[in-house]
Amino acid sequence: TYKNSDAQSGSQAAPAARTGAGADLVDGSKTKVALVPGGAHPYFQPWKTAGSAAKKTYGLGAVAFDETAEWDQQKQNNLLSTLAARGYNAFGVFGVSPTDINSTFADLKSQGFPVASLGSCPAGDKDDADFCLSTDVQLAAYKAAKAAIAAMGSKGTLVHLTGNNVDANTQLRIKGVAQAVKESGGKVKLLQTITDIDTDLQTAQKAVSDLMAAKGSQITGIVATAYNPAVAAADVVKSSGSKAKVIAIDDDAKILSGIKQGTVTATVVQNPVGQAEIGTWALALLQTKQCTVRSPGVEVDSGSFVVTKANVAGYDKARQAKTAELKKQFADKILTCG
Amino acid sequence: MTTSISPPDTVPEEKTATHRMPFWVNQRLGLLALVIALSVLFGVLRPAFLDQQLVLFPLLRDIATLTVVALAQMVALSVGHMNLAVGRMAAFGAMFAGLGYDRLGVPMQVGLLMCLAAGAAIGAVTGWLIARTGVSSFVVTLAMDFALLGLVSLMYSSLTDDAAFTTHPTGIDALRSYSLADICAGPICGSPAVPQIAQFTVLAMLALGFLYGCTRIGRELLLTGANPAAAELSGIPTGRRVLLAHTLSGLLAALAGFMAAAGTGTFRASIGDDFMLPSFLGAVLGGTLLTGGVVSVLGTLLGTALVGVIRKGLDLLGVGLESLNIYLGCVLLLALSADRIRAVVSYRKVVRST
Amino acid sequence: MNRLNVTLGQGSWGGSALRRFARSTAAMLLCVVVVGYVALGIASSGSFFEGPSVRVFLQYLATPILIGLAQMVALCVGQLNLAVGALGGFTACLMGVLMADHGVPAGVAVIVGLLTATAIGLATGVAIVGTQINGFIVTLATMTILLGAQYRLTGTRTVDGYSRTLRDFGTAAPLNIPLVFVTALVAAALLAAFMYRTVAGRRLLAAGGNPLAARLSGISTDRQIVAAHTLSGLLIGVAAVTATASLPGVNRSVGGDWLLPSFAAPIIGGVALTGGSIAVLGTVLAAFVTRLIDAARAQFSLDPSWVNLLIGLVVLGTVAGGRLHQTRLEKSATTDGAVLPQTGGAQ
Amino acid sequence: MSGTVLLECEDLVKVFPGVRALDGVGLRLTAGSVHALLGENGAGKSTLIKVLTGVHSPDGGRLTWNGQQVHLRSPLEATRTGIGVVHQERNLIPGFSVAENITLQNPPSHRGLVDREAMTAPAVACLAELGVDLDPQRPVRELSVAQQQLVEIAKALYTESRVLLLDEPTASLSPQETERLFEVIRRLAARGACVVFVSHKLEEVFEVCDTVTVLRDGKSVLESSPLADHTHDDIVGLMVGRAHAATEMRPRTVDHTATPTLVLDKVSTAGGHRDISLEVRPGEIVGLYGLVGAGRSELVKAVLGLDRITGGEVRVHGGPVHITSPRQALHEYGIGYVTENRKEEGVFLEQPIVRNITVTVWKRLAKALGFVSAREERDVAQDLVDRLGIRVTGLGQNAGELSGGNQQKVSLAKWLAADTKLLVIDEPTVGVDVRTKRAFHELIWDLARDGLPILLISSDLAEMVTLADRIVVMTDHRIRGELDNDRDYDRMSGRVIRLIHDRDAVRS
Ligand SMILES: Nc1ncnc2c1ncn2[C@@H]1O[C@H](COP(=O)(O)OP(=O)(O)OP(=O)(O)O)[C@@H](O)[C@H]1O
Ligand SMILES: Nc1ncnc2c1ncn2[C@@H]1O[C@H](COP(=O)(O)OP(=O)(O)OP(=O)(O)O)[C@@H](O)[C@H]1O
Ligand SMILES: [Mg+2]
Ligand SMILES: [Mg+2]
Repeated sequence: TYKNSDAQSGSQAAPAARTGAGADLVDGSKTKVALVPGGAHPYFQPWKTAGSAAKKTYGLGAVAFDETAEWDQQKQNNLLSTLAARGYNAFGVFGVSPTDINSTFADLKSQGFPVASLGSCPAGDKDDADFCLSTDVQLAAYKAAKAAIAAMGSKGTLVHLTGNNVDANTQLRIKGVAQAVKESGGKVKLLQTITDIDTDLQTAQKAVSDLMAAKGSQITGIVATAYNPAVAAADVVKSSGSKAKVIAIDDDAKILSGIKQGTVTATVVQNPVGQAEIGTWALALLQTKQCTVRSPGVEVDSGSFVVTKANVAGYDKARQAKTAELKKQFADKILTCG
Repeated sequence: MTTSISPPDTVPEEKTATHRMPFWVNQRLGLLALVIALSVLFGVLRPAFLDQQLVLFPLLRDIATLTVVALAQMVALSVGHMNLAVGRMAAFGAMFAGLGYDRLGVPMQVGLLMCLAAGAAIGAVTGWLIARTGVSSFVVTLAMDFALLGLVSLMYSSLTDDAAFTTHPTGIDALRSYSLADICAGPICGSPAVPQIAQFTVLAMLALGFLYGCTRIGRELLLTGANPAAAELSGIPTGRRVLLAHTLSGLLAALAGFMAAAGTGTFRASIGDDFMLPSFLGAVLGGTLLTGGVVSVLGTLLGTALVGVIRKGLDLLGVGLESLNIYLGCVLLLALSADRIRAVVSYRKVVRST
Repeated sequence: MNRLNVTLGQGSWGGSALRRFARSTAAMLLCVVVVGYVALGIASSGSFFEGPSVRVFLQYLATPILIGLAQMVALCVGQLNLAVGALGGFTACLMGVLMADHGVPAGVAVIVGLLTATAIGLATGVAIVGTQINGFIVTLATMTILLGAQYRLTGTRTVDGYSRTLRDFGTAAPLNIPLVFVTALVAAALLAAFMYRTVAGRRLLAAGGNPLAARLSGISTDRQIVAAHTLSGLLIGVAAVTATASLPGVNRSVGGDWLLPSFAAPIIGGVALTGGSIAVLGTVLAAFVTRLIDAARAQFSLDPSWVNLLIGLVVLGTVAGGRLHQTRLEKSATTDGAVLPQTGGAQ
Repeated sequence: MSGTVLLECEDLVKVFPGVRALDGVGLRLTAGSVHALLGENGAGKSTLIKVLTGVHSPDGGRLTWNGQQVHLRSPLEATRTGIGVVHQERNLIPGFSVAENITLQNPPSHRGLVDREAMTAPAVACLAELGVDLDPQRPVRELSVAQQQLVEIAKALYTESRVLLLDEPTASLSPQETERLFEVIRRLAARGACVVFVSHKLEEVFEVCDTVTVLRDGKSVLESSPLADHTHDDIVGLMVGRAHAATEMRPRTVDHTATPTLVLDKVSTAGGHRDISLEVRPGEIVGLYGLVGAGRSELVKAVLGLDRITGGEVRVHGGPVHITSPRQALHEYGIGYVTENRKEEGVFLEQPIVRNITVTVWKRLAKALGFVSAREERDVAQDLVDRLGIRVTGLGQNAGELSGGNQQKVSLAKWLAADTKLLVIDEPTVGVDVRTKRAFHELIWDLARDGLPILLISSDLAEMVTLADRIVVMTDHRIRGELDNDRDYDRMSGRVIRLIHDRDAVRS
């Protein structure tokens, strides 16, 4: 079986507020943090609560969650500058377009705002944000594919369902799945990668139904690395009576209920709570000039976990532990506080 | 032709003194008033609205790009056609610029020219098909949209790793972030609110304004749109005009694609994804008729600006996504209804004064 | 395509119904559908003709047919309805939320949904007529508002777990003919009957064909615009019901991809953007054609980029080839020559 | 019954931006009479009719029906009240059948379902009353202009109104159809209806009407007066506001030795024409006369490449040609074509007058970069507007806002502005008032005098006799004969009618 990245680090749950000396936020009342996702998506919903929790915990001036970017880079850029005009002075951003977001980060940085890339890192080797706290997209897809292959009994035919083909993150997901399939040494065949079906639920359902009608008998596993395809796949597989295993991504309520009912075999969850919580805290430290980043542009893995019916009740503990560990990592290794 | 007919003496004097609607009946003026009124309203509610660097600059940059998009649609509408492939033509054009920068290392201007040429070429192909076959422009441009959608993403996925050309030629970052204030110093020449990239918009508007306002070809485009049968019988080469309109539409779409790419950072396949609705909205709000024959270059700018201002204002008010679109739609409807009332009132006034 | 509307050669006028059909868009689409279906069947070595495949094929025809018809009704009075997807999505979410969150019984929720969609259509029509603002802008604004409302209703979650009966209706397929597809066909048949047979339907068409003439003949064009939007709303409501019934749940993405298909089906089916024409059969067949492409994509495991490229090229090719072929025919056979470009915008 | 006042209006006012189209008009319509409504182009006749039928709401004045004041808020109310109308512009639903168009106002229906069977009989009856033989199932878009006009009239007959308003119903009809219409009008009047008849052909007016109202500049200068009290010249004087002086046209000779500019040699077309031979020489006006639907318009359309020529030869300037489009005809051979269908093919309704007129001269006016000076353009347009007396509120006014006759003038004006080597004019003076018609004739005449060959199609025999050098008579897509015009109306009309009747004789 596959190990969760945090498996070693026990399960202490408390979101520790006081770790490493000097990394305690002294006065965050002037800090206004904006958490800006790419658009509306279930993945970001934990940011909202985690952000307001962090505001309370650290006594920040304000934490805003604004999803009005609607998956358009230009809109997101505008939104960020509007937020700056409204007085926000630290930004945690999920870039709509990973190839463009560095320019946006550079703009914000040039105006003196600390910036964190949350949830995904800019494409390429360069990162103009102060730090990037995210799940490695490719790794998450790789893990999902690994989980699928394991559920399929390490042999059979796999299908990968995903979103917008010309998005850098999609390309990473495709690579991740391909890598896992390659590692199976030919026993698992990747039948098809279906892209561009995350636009809406009906499109996804139609594509999966057509696929099952045409090739249903061969397919033994489905990896869905986008939301709508995952929901659709779970439903279609069940109603068509196929034996294929469905591996989803993220932990929206609909998918968790699928796991509980058995229509979804497993899902790879990431750590959006941790991203928002730690991101907000670190941004506040940077904004108040209390700390600096040791090597600007550093990329930190926020963790990813395979959730199955067996651990669906308790996976959140593991995630909280990872979050606590992240905080320590930031205090000790990433930030220099003086 | 030597006949002279004595001017009919029963016709009242004003007949020759050309009677014109008073200036305040003009629709453009209504739009301008709306844009200003809304800006003032938002400025009062949130003084930050007038922040030149953080609010006005990005707002104007956005408007500049979308205006070019809307102009691309306007040109197609002028001959009574539609261009459903504006967005994809933008992506197609931008791809060539990106290709030039990334693979051939050409300077910025050359890349821009490649981009424009590619857009014009694809527009010309579209126009040629429509003119030659007489099939509805809706169907042809829709098919073209699909073809380009496929082609562009195939090209990007075969040429690049993350579906984008990331090379920045010198000068493009300046385009992205410079305002008039950066180009020359002093308050005379420019404010930091006016983005440098707006130069393309101004150029496009001037060129189109000249084309439609002053030239034979522009007039022929409009008449082709107004009544193709009558235009053909009046000796207008309607086929060539249709071809020209689509070529121009493609060219402008490509320009918009370039501007969008320069504005956000890289040349990628998703450029232009969201161009279609704004393209129609800007043009139609500005007074361009969907049925062809009437265009307004200035109106297109104002129409685009109206939507931009409303959106920006709502953003500044901190309206969340759960309400943003609701308000956006409502404000738009209310604003236009107000303008409608103004139009009706002014019409009545003219009638009464007759 | 538009030359069909212009002239038919001299010759016998009577008894030419068959010939007219043979030359019509619908006939061409019918050929494409039959040829495409058979080709797919052969390519799949017969499995495409089997029950489950047929069922899946038909299942997803309901939505494109219904939204295509909804758009067609708006087009026939010379209007565009940009709110097709938003209204459908909103109605679907409304019904989902009513059932899942408020425990409203399925029957009631469906009726509320249909009524809401119809009422919103009515309101749109009234707004267009009342404000005299271009219908394009008004429906764009309603679209924006409805998108917002849909998000407000559901947020980012997927609403599910509603009525079993409704879900059963959505997936039931006696003799492998899905009920939702039957619903769409019934709606199409009713609409055709309404348009061709009833006075109200003829009024709609008259108002679209020549608004001034209709007005002079005592037909209120304003009322027809309102009626068309209302009817359009009702059809979208039906589409929303079938979608809610057959989807695993409803979320804010529902309806997101309806706009373009809603135009594509009627326009490929032979409806003019300028109003006054309808083509129920054409619209249905055009929906079949687009569905065939989906099926082919799954059958041949095609990369979507290639599919898009090929669709585009094939359509452009047929358009060009078909027209050139026709011109050649005209040079040698009994039809007329050059045709004046048709009047009317946005063709 | 006869003698009772059905509809009366006093002091009607209707204002459009820039014009007072009606400025205090009075009218009294009595049962059993045929009432002429006369006036120059743009005098306000159509506007009055539109006000009387609820299309426009008046800005002032009173309307009484059978002694009671009424407000007609919509065409439907007018129909219900008992007012039927044929508007000046054809207003049919192109995709609907003849029968459906005729019964549009009140389709036979049963519980909301239209009854197509029940539609045919009354439609055929209405058409038969006009002596028209049309397939009631044919879509009207396939009909010729004149046939559509007849369908319009049949549509008005279908409503069986007490007051029937006919706005230039005869404009595109030939004398034969007109005569049939008059019979119908007389029959209606005898039955106690009141028919209002608008026409610019005064002979017709004197033939059928008994009372007259004359409008000038939106005012009634003569109100419901017996027609018998007035002479032709009186009426014209009232309309124009001064004595109408007819000038002699300067003599014109045709050089019969010159090569003909246009020759049709045994041409047959896909439209059904057979063995059509025709010549037009420089400076010659050749008239092409025929009854409605004879195929004259179709013939020239075929020559211009809009229909296929299946046999014979077309020669232009001596050489055989194959014309594929009107544009090629214009640019390569200098053939201008003034269409009979001004609404669909003639004017750009939603475009300003200045553009409508100058569309053919932009090429000439254009300077570097295709720049067309707005001033020069206006000068050209203004010149023509003045010469033809087109009644506009400004050159920027949309052509669609003009009165019918003025639109016709605009449609012709652009060809007068253009430099053509051959002009084909189809029904040039449809709906044009007496004075302007005269001016048109002089213009056409002088164009020919200056050496322009002109092919004139007209259903107005008087016009033919006035202008043409030779009259070619066509019926049923065949040429029946050719007559040298001696400019004597009575003799010529007799000969023309005989030629047409020969066909009937042959047939029966
Ligand atoms: N919709 C309109 N908008 C503006 N002006 C109009 C409109 N309709 C008519 N007019 C003006 O009203 C005046 C009267 O026009 P009307 O059509 O009644 O003339 P008419 O007597 O019928 O002339 P004709 O013999 O040419 O048909 C004209 O000056 C015309 O330009
Ligand atoms: N667009 C069309 N489609 C089908 N048939 C047509 C069309 N236009 C004309 N016709 C038919 O062609 C015949 C000749 O019409 P055409 O217009 O040439 O007659 P015409 O001699 O000019 O008479 P008029 O114009 O006075 O009616 C008519 O019987 C008419 O029904
Ligand atoms: Mg008139
Ligand atoms: Mg004719």
